[in-house]
Amino acid sequence: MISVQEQDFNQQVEYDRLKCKTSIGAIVTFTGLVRDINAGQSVSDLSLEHYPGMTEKCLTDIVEQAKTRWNIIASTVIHRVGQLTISDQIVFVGIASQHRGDAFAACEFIMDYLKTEAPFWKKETMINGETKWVDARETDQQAISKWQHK
Amino acid sequence: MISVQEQDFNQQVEYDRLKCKTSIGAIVTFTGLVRDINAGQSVSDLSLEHYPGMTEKCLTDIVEQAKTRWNIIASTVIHRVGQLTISDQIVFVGIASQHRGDAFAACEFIMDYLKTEAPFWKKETMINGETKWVDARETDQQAISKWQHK
Amino acid sequence: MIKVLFFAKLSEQLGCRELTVESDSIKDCEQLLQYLCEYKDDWSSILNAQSWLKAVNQSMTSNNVVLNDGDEVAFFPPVTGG
Amino acid sequence: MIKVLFFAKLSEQLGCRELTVESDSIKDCEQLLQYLCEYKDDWSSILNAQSWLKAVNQSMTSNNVVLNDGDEVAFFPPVTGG
Repeated sequence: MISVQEQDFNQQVEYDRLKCKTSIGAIVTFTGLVRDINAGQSVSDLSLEHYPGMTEKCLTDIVEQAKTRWNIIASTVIHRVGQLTISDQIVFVGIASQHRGDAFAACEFIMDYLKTEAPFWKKETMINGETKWVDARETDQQAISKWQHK
Repeated sequence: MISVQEQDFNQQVEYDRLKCKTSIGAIVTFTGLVRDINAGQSVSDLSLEHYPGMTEKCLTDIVEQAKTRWNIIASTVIHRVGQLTISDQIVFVGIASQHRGDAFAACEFIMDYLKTEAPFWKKETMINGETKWVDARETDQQAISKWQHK
Repeated sequence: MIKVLFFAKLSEQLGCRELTVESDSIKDCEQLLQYLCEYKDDWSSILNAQSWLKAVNQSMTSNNVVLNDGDEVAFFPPVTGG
Repeated sequence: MIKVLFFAKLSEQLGCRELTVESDSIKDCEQLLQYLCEYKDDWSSILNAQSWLKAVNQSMTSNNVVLNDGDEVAFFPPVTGG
């Protein structure tokens, strides 16, 4: 399941959706939240823009790539767009597999590629009222390299 | 939070407990479930024995080791004991961190060490009524090695 | 006809989110970029100020792709989702 | 006095979960194991059938640890939790 949506999501609902077969032995989930401080500055709000159409296509491609590398029984990717505030849920990636190694690797792989390839852009409003577009992080680009040697 | 318990646990409750500070940007959770088939045989039930006292001590030690290696804001380890059946939740490891790299690594590290060091033993009842103690898996021992070179 | 989209910081700077280019003389991405650089006074300096990413028909590419009628080309900053 | 515990398959095979050993002559784990091998007829073959794990005072160790009065020693198969 892939969804780009404004509304919030519920952990138990998403977990129950992933737990769909009795062959599942491992479920790994990642949830990204709006942090109160980014790059040393106090954040008050966040707005998320995306490229409708390409976003869904890109997330589908990343999940398909993960499926060629690991055994995945069920997967969920949810990314919110629009106006968010501190501690709000931004993104959810959940993987259900027979074994934990596949679930951990696929979940982290999808997040790493989502971070560098999926067309989302964050704009922060600081507590002093200033707004700024978030800069891409070099460490996100580096995170990709670990999947290219395996 | 570390707990060895007979009763089931709830994903939303554990997630909400982990999400305790506005500095948290990433929550990774692992849940282990009773699979319908193990080592090629159809399982009907599972019973889990442990070494009371040592179990809690061992899980505490593993979490402390993880804290020396990664930035962890909150952590939860729950392991059930007693009688379980297919698709029941066995174990939950949840990590809340500022960044996803720490949360993924710490969560997988704790699971890998729990698998090889924490004194739990599984006994399966097959659908034909036969019972047998689960054998330790060589792959679990191998999973440890990736943490020793980092 | 080529549909051109701009996102995030780039669309703010250009003051434009979407544009339709109806020129038969634009055969590839480089020619499109050249056309856009001349579209308004300040667009050249904005488009050359940093290396923007580019997607042709919703797939990211760094190549100079050949363009056909009906193609969709988007320019945007490095992505920051997740 | 040394408290000895057995778990899982090993406790089933020995037919024993817990044992208190009151011998002043047992100074370390090897001597304890020797004592246990002679405790009942079939214990020697069970205890030597495979390499069981060992914990002294709830910490796993493969060393021949020196034992003191009040120590707790456990023997068990490789763990299979999670």
